[in-house]
Amino acid sequence: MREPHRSEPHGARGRAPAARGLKIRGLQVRYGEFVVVQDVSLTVAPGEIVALLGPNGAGKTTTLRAVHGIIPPVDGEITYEGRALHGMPTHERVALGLGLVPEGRELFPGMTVEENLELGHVPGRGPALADSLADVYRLFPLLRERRRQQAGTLSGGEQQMLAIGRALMAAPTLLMLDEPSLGLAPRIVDLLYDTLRLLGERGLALLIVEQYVHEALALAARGYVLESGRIVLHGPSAQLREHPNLQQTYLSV
Amino acid sequence: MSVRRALPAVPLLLLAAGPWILPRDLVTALLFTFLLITLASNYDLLGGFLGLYNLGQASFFGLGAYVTFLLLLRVPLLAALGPAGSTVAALAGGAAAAISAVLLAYPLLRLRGAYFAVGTFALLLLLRLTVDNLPQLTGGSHGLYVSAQHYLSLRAAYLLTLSLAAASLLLNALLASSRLGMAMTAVRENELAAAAAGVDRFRVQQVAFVLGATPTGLAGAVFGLHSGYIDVSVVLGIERSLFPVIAAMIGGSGLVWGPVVGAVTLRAIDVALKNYMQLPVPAPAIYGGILVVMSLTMPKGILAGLTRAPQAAARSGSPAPPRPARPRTR
Amino acid sequence: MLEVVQICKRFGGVTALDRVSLTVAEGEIVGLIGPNGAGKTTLFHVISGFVRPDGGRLRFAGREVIGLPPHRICHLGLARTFQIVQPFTQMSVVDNVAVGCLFGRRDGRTDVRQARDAALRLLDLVELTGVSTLPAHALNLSERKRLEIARALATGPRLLCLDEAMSGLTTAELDRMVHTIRRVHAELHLAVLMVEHNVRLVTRTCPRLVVLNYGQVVADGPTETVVRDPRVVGAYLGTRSGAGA
Amino acid sequence: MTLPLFLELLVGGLVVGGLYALMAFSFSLILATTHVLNVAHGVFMVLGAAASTLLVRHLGLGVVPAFGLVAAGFLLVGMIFEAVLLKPMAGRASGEVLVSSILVTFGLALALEAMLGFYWARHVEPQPIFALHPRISSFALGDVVVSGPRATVLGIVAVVVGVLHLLLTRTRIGKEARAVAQNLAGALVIGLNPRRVSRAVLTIGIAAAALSGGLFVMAIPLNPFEGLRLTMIAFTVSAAGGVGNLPGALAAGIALGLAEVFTGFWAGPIWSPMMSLLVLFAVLLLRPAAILTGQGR
Repeated sequence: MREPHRSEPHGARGRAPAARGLKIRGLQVRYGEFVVVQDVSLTVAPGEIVALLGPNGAGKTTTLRAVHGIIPPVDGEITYEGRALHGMPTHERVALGLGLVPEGRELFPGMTVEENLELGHVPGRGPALADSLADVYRLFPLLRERRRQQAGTLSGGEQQMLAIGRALMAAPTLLMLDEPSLGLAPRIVDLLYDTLRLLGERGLALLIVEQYVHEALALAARGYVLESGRIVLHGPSAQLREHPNLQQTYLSV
Repeated sequence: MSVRRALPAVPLLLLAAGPWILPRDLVTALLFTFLLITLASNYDLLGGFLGLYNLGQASFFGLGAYVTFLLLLRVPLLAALGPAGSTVAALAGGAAAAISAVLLAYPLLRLRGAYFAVGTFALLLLLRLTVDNLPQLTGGSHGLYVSAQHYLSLRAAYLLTLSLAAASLLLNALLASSRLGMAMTAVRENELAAAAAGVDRFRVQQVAFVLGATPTGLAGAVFGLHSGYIDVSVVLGIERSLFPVIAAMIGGSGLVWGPVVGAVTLRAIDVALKNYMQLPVPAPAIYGGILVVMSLTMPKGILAGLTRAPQAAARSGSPAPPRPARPRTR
Repeated sequence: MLEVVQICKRFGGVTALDRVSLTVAEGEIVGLIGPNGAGKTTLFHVISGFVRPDGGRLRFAGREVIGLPPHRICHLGLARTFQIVQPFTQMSVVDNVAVGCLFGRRDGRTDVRQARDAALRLLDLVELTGVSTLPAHALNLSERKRLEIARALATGPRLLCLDEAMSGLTTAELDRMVHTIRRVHAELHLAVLMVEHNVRLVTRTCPRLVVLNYGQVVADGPTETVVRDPRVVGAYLGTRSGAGA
Repeated sequence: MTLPLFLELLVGGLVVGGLYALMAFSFSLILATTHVLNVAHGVFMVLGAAASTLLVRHLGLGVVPAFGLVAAGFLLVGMIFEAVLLKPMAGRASGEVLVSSILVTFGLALALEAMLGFYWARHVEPQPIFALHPRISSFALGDVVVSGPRATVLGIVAVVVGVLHLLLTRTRIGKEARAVAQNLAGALVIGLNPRRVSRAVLTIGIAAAALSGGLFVMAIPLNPFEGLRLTMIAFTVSAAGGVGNLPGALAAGIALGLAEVFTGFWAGPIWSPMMSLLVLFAVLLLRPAAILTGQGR
């Protein structure tokens, strides 16, 4: 294993990356004239769990949104399973196997839990609707109990489970999660990460954006640290965790 | 005052000589153009500075006209005073428009954007129905007449409408660099930041609403006294509300000379349609069509006031104003 | 001067603020920190009158301010900036600030020219003199953040609330911003309450810190003590690590 | 007031209210999913009434095939409407779409209204009034005589509302429409195609407006210039009932219908339309939040 190191500009890492999985090279995203993501290159191999860390405003959410096709990048290349995603609308990316559990969950609050899940299903993709539903209910038995309840009346943790369940309904091969632990009590966060671990064991690739470093690095095999729109640090989780620069990025005590 | 700032006074003086040197038809045409300029710039005072689209501008026009007529018809003293009585009645018409704007601000300014447009349009419909439904008072569909002694001559009406148009344009021009104008622009650009900087949104919009209603009310009074007859379709017509919108759009919303350009263009189209062209479609269809095409192809004019800080809003991926209804804190 | 007492705010099923209490004294400079979603910005919205709390009391300059509209709270001498900068994009930089001079006080200026002069002096203070005639949309992020501060100062505040005035800035810009905040605090003799997620910067600027997590105050005290508090470290690095970090 | 009279007014109010609810719901579903405030909605209703009148009274078709033709024809109109007028607005922020859609559809409303009145007077009959006179005999319920056409309209409205309800709650596209109305960002994230949804909603919504116009003139005649008033009623009902909320629209529509009918009885028919505008103002004042965000949120 390599030492975690300060990242060089993209293209400098001679090794040819695998064609499969997610590949981002030299991503740049702006809102108006604000450059939010300066230069991000990262990969997620099939079945791999990767953490994307960094303080507030570093560009983590924006990176996920660009991968999912919600905002167009100004520069850079994103490919998934060998296909270039440039200009592809979100619904086609979902059909390709990308799933996003967004910040704020973005549920349909006036619809029932089951309806929320049903909408996540993409007709013609993955297992049949009933099988997908049964699978999500197995994963989150609580959602089965609440399936006739309106999503807006769920607690924060239940809403997060529903958001994940809804994304799983589309049978993704890579699930991106944007701060899944945000606003949840520690006990619920533990529960949530247990489920994510289970999903990883099933072979689902995960790209987790987190502000809480330790949970994410305990789960992920590798991690990237973003600061001001650039990747400043990356490497295997165990080494990232001990890296002095990591704490400095957050606390600098 | 610098020479540059006095320059617009030159064409104004030339125009004022119009009734004595121009043919009667042209004088009449100009009079109607001045009326439209007044309404269009009054409309644009809210539309341009505040991004509030008043689809019921005709309400104030009709109100001014009806109040003037009712006073002359119901108050014998005013009727007996002759021209002086007409003047008092017309001023009262303008005052009625102003006062109703003060009061209507309370309900209407609770509405934002599109809902303000709906509310003002509903107000116009309400006023039309009220006038229709009270024939004993308003003459209903038969309309109201004043006696010949109160008629405004073409010259007088021309000069008065010219003054109203000039005053309305001047008002908008002066506002641009005034304290109130700055508050209005700030509220339009960013209500949240304006409040944080101490601007009282409601008060600012209310003052603007009154400033935009008063000349329109006076214009209604002058128009009524010049023609001697008013009814719902003439002074409270939907086209009466629509024309200022189209004129301001053609000219470019928020520009001081925009209403002039728009009003002249629109009047020219109107004259051409009515006098020189035999089209197989009715005139309102043409105006409706113009509105459709304009708003589809040149939305810049309409939307200048509404595109507030899109980059700033998009930056965090969450809406710019804190919306208490949704839990999204950081 | 500012007294926040047991303020609660719920959004739907989520408790954003849970009995939050804190005070800011005249001339003090206090940092308010906490991880994403801790309730910092919500607390700012409550203090400045943009969001009405569900419970608790809020006193500023000796009077109860809950229920007052934001512009009235501003008139009382409490100014704020926004995390997502909110300039009047089509107005010039100097006019952005002049709006504050004209309307920020009950007895504010009435003359536009005088207001612009006053605005220029404030732009000087935040080092924005060179761009005063540009429209606000032409500024870069760092300049916009300064503009926010200048506009807030224009209202003549006794308490300045800064909502992440430093987020998104480059390292060099950060140093200048810290310098500016110190200068403003020193020259105008006002109290400052600053929300910041970057702890490093806050520790350099504020002698006292208040830490929010899950909508609750988990620490309040001198900076050196607070940053060594295990609960604070836990709040930042994760729930399981706790004191081990 | 005698009981039979009261019941007769009640039925009248239910008929009017049910029709209002039907047209208002299509209006508010369009508003909720696409952010298009369709000022021409009432005009499409009047056009539907005119088309039904033309087919039945002047071309001799039966009411049922006529309604079928109207529905099919206006599905096409809705598609053209979406493609020509609203496609250019795709990609604009929802606030911009709302405001520019008002101006576009306002212009369209005036143009359509003027042309309808003009051509009808020229080519069909000099005094344009749209009305169907289906020969359905009335029947007695105890002391109350129920008008056959009214009962039929009420029955059809109930069926259409039921179908709409099933469409929204049981079909994929219906659920997608509700999802887009409740949370556009969420709909995008999970890979719904909002263009597909808005096309479906606009097409069906305009056909529903036209159809409710045909139903309307089975009970109450209309003239060509009532379109904007009907739009205002659609707006009132959807604002009072909650944008995109079918049960709410039904309740609000019936309440407004009853209010109008009873106002007409006590104060004279000319005051009925005013009643609905006053209710609109009351709604705007009391429930601005419901209009802006919809009730489903």
